[in-house]
This record gives sequence, structure tokens and C-alpha cells, in this order.
Amino acid sequence: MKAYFKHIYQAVSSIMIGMAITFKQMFHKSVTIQYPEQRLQLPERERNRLFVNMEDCIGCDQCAKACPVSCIDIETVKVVPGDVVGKTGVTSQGKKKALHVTNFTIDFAKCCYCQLCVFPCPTECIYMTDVFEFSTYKRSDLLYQFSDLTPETAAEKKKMLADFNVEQDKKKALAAEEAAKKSAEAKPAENKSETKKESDNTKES
Amino acid sequence: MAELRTEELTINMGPQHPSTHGVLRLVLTLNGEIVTNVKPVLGYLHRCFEKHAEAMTYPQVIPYTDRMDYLNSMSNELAYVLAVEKLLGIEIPERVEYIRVIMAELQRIASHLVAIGTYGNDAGAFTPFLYCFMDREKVLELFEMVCGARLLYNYIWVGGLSHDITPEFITKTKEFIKYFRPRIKQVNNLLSYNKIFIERTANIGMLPQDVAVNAGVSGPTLRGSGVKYDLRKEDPYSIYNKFDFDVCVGTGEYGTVGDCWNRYIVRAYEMEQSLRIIEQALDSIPEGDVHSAVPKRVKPVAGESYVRTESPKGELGYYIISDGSLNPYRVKARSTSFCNLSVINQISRGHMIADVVMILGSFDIVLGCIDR
Amino acid sequence: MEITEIYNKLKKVFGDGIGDLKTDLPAYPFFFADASKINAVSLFLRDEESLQFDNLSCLSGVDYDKDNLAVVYHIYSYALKHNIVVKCIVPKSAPVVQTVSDVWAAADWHEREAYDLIGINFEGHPDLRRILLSEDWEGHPLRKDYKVPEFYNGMKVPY
Amino acid sequence: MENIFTQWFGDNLLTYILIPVPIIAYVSVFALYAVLAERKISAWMQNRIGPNRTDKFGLLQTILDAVKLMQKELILPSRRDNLYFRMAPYIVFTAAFMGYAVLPFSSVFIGVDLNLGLFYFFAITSIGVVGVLMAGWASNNKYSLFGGMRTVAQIVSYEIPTALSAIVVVMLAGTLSMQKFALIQSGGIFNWYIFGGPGSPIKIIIIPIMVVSAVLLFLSTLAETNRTPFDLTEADSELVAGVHIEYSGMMFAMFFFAEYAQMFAVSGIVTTLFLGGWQSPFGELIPFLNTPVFQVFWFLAKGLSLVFVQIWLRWTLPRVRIDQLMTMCWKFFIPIALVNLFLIGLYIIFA
Repeated sequence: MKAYFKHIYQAVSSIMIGMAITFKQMFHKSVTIQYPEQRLQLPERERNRLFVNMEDCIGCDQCAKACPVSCIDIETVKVVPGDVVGKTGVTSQGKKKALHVTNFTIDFAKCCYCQLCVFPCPTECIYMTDVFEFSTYKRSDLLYQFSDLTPETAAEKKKMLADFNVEQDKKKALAAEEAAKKSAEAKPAENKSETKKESDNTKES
Repeated sequence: MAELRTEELTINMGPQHPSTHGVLRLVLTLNGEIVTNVKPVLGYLHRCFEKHAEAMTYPQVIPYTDRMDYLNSMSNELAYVLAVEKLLGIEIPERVEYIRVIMAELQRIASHLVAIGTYGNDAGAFTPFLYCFMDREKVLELFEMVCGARLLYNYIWVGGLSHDITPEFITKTKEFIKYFRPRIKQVNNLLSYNKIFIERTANIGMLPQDVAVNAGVSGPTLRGSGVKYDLRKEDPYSIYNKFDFDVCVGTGEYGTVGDCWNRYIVRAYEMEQSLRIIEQALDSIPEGDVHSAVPKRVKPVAGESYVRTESPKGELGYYIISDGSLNPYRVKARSTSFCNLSVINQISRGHMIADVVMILGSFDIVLGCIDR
Repeated sequence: MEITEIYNKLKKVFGDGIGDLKTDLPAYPFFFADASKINAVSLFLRDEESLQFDNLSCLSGVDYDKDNLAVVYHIYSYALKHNIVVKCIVPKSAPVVQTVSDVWAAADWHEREAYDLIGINFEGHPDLRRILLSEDWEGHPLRKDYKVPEFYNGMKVPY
Repeated sequence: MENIFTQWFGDNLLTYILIPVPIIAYVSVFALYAVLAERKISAWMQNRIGPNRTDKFGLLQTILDAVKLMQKELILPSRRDNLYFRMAPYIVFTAAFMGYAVLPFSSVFIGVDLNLGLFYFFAITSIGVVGVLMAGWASNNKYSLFGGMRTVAQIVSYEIPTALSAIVVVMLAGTLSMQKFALIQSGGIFNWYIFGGPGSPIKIIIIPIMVVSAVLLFLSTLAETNRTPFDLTEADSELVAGVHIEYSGMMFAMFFFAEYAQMFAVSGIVTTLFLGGWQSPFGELIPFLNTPVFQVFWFLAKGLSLVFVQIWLRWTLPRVRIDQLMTMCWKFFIPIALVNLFLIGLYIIFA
């Protein structure tokens, strides 16, 4: 019998306590943030959309290697002597850029915002910003191209490198031929054809 | 009168069910409202963590561990990182250890708040759920301030941390501790000591000590059964041996030791202890550089290590085999919820459907951790 | 209790069923046990008064080397607070290990997982089904020679 | 006192067509705004804002919700029991609505002042359970069926404490007419039945009994409306949504409205029996406050504050389990109600 009334007492008292708490809470200020109109101050370390400052990028591929989900895709073209990358050819810290970055895409559909790509960057050109509103209707729109070269210039640079390579090869071939000639002079006859073949090979490659 | 034909009813609870905490599927066999058999079906959230890890370098695995038990990423990272550090055999600066402990304990509070809140929600009380989430939000804001992310931090690195903490963080954390103590009491009064809640959870899902130990149950679920076993005390990793705190066990204040209520209340007690640890750590945190011990490239020698830590949900272990290359040869996660969930069939037989929900909630499972 | 003591005790009882104690690797010392005796070994570990290994912390299936699979047992004792690591090696051609799920209930799901992902058959397991992958999955993905299937149930897998 | 419509239009068909109009209007408006109130109050209790995007304070929220629900496609389970499936929402809604017929809104306005009013109310609101059971059965869903079966058990059981605690007042008042209950309790707050009703000062000894009875009636009618902590029909964390699972669009809205309509109906009963119905709490002190228009105000004020308590309870308490619900009914409510009844009997004999 005692337990019976204790039961009732406990039920009533605990319910009363609970109701008092919820009633008190009614007069507290609401914690809701009405998002589009009202925004939180984001901390400065906020990790959201990546940004790449192409002025400083030297195309070293470190970030792409660090990425656990391989969402960074970098394609580079070697600089031909006489040509400069960007306007100055150096980063803001004075590092020389030796590569044209023809393609620097980050797929934000894959990105997991882990910040692993930020730390290995030698020029600190890739970093996370506080932009978090970039949803799109198409998944392909989440593929961001950071390279400042247009496809045409990229193709041009590629062609320049190819031409340069061809020229180099020609020079090499010439040098080789000359060397062959010299050696042929020294040792005539059968070796000649072989060296020729070799120079052909270098040309092809 | 002829005998009425009766048969057992099979009901599919999940994968889409409000209280299976994710995409767990329970095939319940019912006799009326009484459950005669529970068959858990896992794997709806399987993301091949272990297979992925074999193709990653050691630091790259850390974001994947975040996603295992996504409610306590810090503890996952800590366990994994400790295992890798054991392989590498490197010394960690004191400051790093302190910050790790602070983070892990804050994470424990956040995780327990979700556990308590969702448990209330399972019981049908929605208001405590939101109160808990309000407080959890404050913890997440602290994390956001330190590492920029709210849920998946990638904060604890092999050999260090991604960022040092700021003085602002310390003051904010102290403020939070001051704010949070009365809030624990409030939630306890609103939910834990509510008669209806006690009725719903006391003497439900009895998990006796010997069964619990034998089934590899760990964490608050084990301590709810009265086993005073906390890896932070028994097998101290990091610098937990420097702090003074109590291991909370289910006391049987209501119900009996080993039931849902005791499993639940252990979490409420533990939050208090976590606050104590954080306070001590904040007061005695030394100066130092958090990046000093971070290796340039993580390339341990061939070997293996197994480290187990006390994550908020229980014993979280990482078994890492290295073959001397940049990628781990094998990473096996001994996930807590996986082991805890395995006793569900045993302890929910003979209870009602509503109790199965309560039993499931009292384990505080996270499907990301179970399915990996 | 020290690992060597535990090891010696086991060696005395099981003789050839227990391999050498390996302490040279940068890992916790471990020893191999015979896959066909592991059940008896673990029962001994659990029930022997001076050992009392009441908790199987982790059971992992490992693709050990080119020809072998392994099961690694991390066993702890709540009562006496000591631990050991036991490994069982089985050839890939016939990966059969005795179950320990009747010794430690914790092993039940772990063994199912090892069966699912590595393909180790546990002899005497009451309910050896796939646990994480779907029932009609082919192959055991955590083996090193596993090929990602191009088709699953007739559907092309995009990656 | 005559119904005001009868006074105006005489005792003819027009009157009987006109009388339900204000009631229907009230029920619709109430149901719409009770939903909003519930959402707002719960939001405040949880430190949120609640609906605030439609109109100033979200005033149009539920109206627009209703419009949306009307536009929605009715998704019907293919293996339903068609007739029952379609009938169920109407039965539930009708039952909830018919209870309003005997609620005395004012001394001059009541749907119909039956001399068996209270009895009629309990009888007619119980019909709702048939609808719920139909819905549970016809949905061809195991969760729905569970919900339906639970409701039947629940409502049938809770009829008993409801009736027993109402009989306490019936014994004191000696009538079953709703209008008479309200009339008897005239003369200020201390003549309400929760304070022992009108009579000599000796009634003070029955005040605790009456308070307990009032609470019992409130709680058991709450159980009949299937709201938290007694919402086992829906039990969204166990049965997903119980009988509502397979209903969509306007059919679901019917259930939804029925629940809110019933909330006020049962509050009206508690108000009439224990809180003086439409009587002003000041009695004859301020006669102005006892005019028929103000009576409507008092009735609604009392009823709505009870509705507030219902909402308040819902957002504070966890849900009970089905067997505990039954335990509560058979081991606590009914014995206590019987004891109350016995004591009141003694009081009537000796006082």
C-alpha cells in the first residue's frame, strides 16, 4: 500500500518538476537563427570551399597527392625558355614558377573538407574560405576550374612545349649525328647505320 | 469452442524507421506485442572503410575515421592516431596530449548529449532532445573555433594537431563548463527522474555482468551493468592517468543494475566527470608547439599495433598492420557499437516492441560505426 | 601476468598447438596457435584460474601473406588486467579456423565479419552468414587479390 | 433557458440548420489554430521560434498547410480494404465533431440540450474508436494494425475512469444535462464542482476528492484523445505513425483535425463538469461578466487553458508503454475513482 502511494507521489511530483522546467523555458530567448537573413559570425578557421590562388600556384601537385578522395586534378605543362608563367613568372614569395598549370580542377562534390591539401602547399596558395553556399542544380557545376589559362592558351602552351621538344630533339639528333660522324670518321663503316637508328628513336619519343 | 488459430508476426523495423538511429534493420518476430526474436540486419551503411584505408597513406585515413562514428569524430581520430604513433614510436609534446584530452572529453559530452537526447526522443519526449542539442551546439561551436569544422574535424594528426588552441577557446570552454553544469541537472530533472521515463526504462533489457563481459560489450553499456571498467583508468592511454575523475557505474538508483535506465544514467554521470577532466586539463595545460612532432612522412617500419581507447560509446580499438610502406597493410576497427549491438537479441526477448526501441536506444549505437 | 608466463603455461598444456613467441617485431608480443586447436586454447585461456581472459577485445581477419590468411585475437582480462595476442594462420586454399564464439559471445559477429570480408570459414559457428555485405555478394573484398567487380547483379558498377 | 436561435427564429427547421453553423465554424477555426498554437507553444518551450514565415506570426501557417494537404494526391495502399479505408477518417472526424453538440457554450447557446447530455457525449465520442480500428485494419500494414488495436484497448479501458469520475459530479448535481451542470455552479469560483460545488461550508471536506476527480477526468479524457503521454496510436518512435501511416493528403488531415477537435471537446467536458462551464469566476459580484456573450468567453477561456495544459503535457512527458497505460487505468485510475465515488456517496448521505 505504501509503495502504491509512493508510486503516485513520484509520478505526480516528477511530472510537476518537468512541467515547471518546460514552463520556465517558455520565457527564455529563442536560440533559432533565421538563417538567410541572420547569419552567424564564422570563426576565422572556418573550413569550407577551397580556393586556389593561381598567382602563387607552382603546380607542384602536392595537394592532389594529399587529397584522400582525389578530388583535385592538376595538369601542368613545362615552361619553354623565354616564356613566363603568368605575368611575372614568380610567386608572391619570389619562388620561380616552372610549370604552366593548364588544368586545376577541384570537384566539390567529392571534396570532404578535411584540409589535408592545405598544409603541404609550399606557397600557401590553396586555402579554405568561409563560403559555404554553393549548392547547384547540376553535379557538373561543382567541378571548379581554377586555372587562369583559357583552353586555347593551354593548348598553345602545350603546342609550344611540343614544338620546343621537337626542336630540342632535332638539336639532340643533330648533335648525335655530328657525334656519330665524328666517331664514323674515327671508326668507319658498320656503326653508321646503328647511330642513325638511335637518332630516329629519339625523334619519335 | 474451437481453438483460435494464432501465428507469430514478423515485423520489419527499419531500415527506415524513426528510432533505429540510422539504417539499421531489425527483423522482429512478435507474439502479440511480445518480441520473441530480434534479428539485426546490418550493412546498409557499409562504406568499405577498411578497404579504403589500405589504399590511403596514414594521414589520409584520418578523415575516413571521422566518418566512422560521426558523432564522436575526435575519439575516433584519437584512437587511430594513437595506434599509428605506437607503430612509429614517436614522443608527443605534452601540450598536444592535453589538448587531445580536452577535445576527447568535449566530444564525449557532445556524444552523450546526443545519446541522452535521442533516448528521450525514443521514449516520446521531444523537448529534452532539443535541449540536449542546444547544448551540443555549444560544444560544436568550440570545435569549429579550433579546427574550422563542426562534425568531421581531421583535427588530431599523427604526432600532433592540425591547429593549436587559442586563448579564446580556453575562456569559452570555461564559460561552457559553468553554463553546462546546471543544464545537466535540468535534463536529469526533466527526463532522467521522470516517473514515466523510469517506468519505461527501469528493469527493461537486463544485461547481467557476466553476459556483458563475455559478449564484449563496453563503455557505458558495460558500466551500466555495474562493471567498474573504464580504459581511461584501467589502461590509461594518452595522459589520462594525470587526471582525477571517477568511473561511473549504474547504481540501481531506480530499477536494477544492468537495465536500460542504469545504462542511460551512466552517460549523465559521465558528462559531469568529463567536465572535471576538462577543468583540470585547462588549468594545467603547458606551453608548446603542436606541430613539432608531426613527421614529414608517416612511414612506420613493418609491424603491427593495437590500441584501444575509451570512446564515448565504449571500447574503440584500431588494429593496424604496417608492411613498411606509406600505406597501412590492414586497418581493422574494433567498433564499439558493433559489439554492443550484438547482444540485442539476447536481452530484448520477452519484452515489447516499445521496449526494443528503448533497448536499442540505450546502447547509443551509431550506424556509421557498426557498418563502417 | 607477464606474457612469457602465460605463454609458458599454454605451451605446457598444448605443446605443439602453440607456436613460438615472437617479440622481435615492433608490436605487442604474440604467438601462433594451431587453427584446429584454437577453441580449446581459448577455453583454457578463459577458464584457467590464473589466466581468466574473459574479454575478447578484437578478432580480426587478415590477409597475412601470399598464401596465408590469419585470424588475430586480442584478448584481455577484466579480472586480472593482462592481455595477449594470439594468431592463427591458415592457408588460403583451405581457410578453416575453429570458432571461438562459444567461448566468447563477442566473437560471433566478429567471426561473421571475418568470414564476410576475408573469407575465413569458422568451423562450428552457429550462424555463419555475411554480415556487412549483402547476401549475394561474391568474393571477399579485404583479400589483397580481390578484384572490384565490374557488374553487380547485372548492373554496371560505375567506378 | 431557451437556445438563442430558437428565440430568434422559433422552433422550426431553419433553427436546426442554423444552430450547427457557429459550432462548425468554431471547430474549424479552433482546429486550425490549435495546430498553430501547439507548434508555437512547443517552439517556445524548446527555445525555438516556431512557424513565422506565413504572415506575421505564422498565422496563415495551418491554413496553408490544409490547402497543401487538399491539393495532395491521395496515395492509397494497393491491398487496402477499400470501403473501410475510405470510411475511417470520416467516422473519426464525425465522432469528434458530434461531441460538440452538447457543449454548453453559453447559457443561451448549446447545440442541443439533451437531458442525457453527458451520456450522449461519452457514447458518441467512443464511436471514434471504430474509425481508428477500421483505419488500422484497412491499411493492411502491421504497424497500423498495432496502432489500431492499441487504441481500442486504450479507449475502451479509459471509458471507465472517465465515466466514474464524471459520475461524482452527476451524483452531486443530480442531472445529466450539460446545461444544468453549468447552471448549478453559478455564484462564483467557489461554487464550481472542483471546489465542491454549491452548498453549505461543510463541502470543504470534499474539495480534495473533487480535485482528484477533476484530474482523473482530465487525464482519462486525455487518454481518449490519444495524445502524448498516451499517444500509443501514433507512437512515432515505435509504430512510426500507427494508424496514420498509409493515409495521405486530406484523409490524413481529417484524422489530424479530429484529434484537435477532440482536444477541445474533452476540455469542454472537464470545464462543464468541474470548472463551472460558462460561469464567470466572479459570480454575481460583477453581473456584467455573466451576460451570455461573456459566458462564451469564459467557456472558451477555460476550455482553451485546458487545451494549453494538454499541449504543455505533451511537450514535457515521454510516452507510456501499452501495458503501463493499462496498469495506470486499472490499478490507479479506476480504484481511485471508485474510492472517490464511494466517499462522495457517503458525503451525500450524511451531509
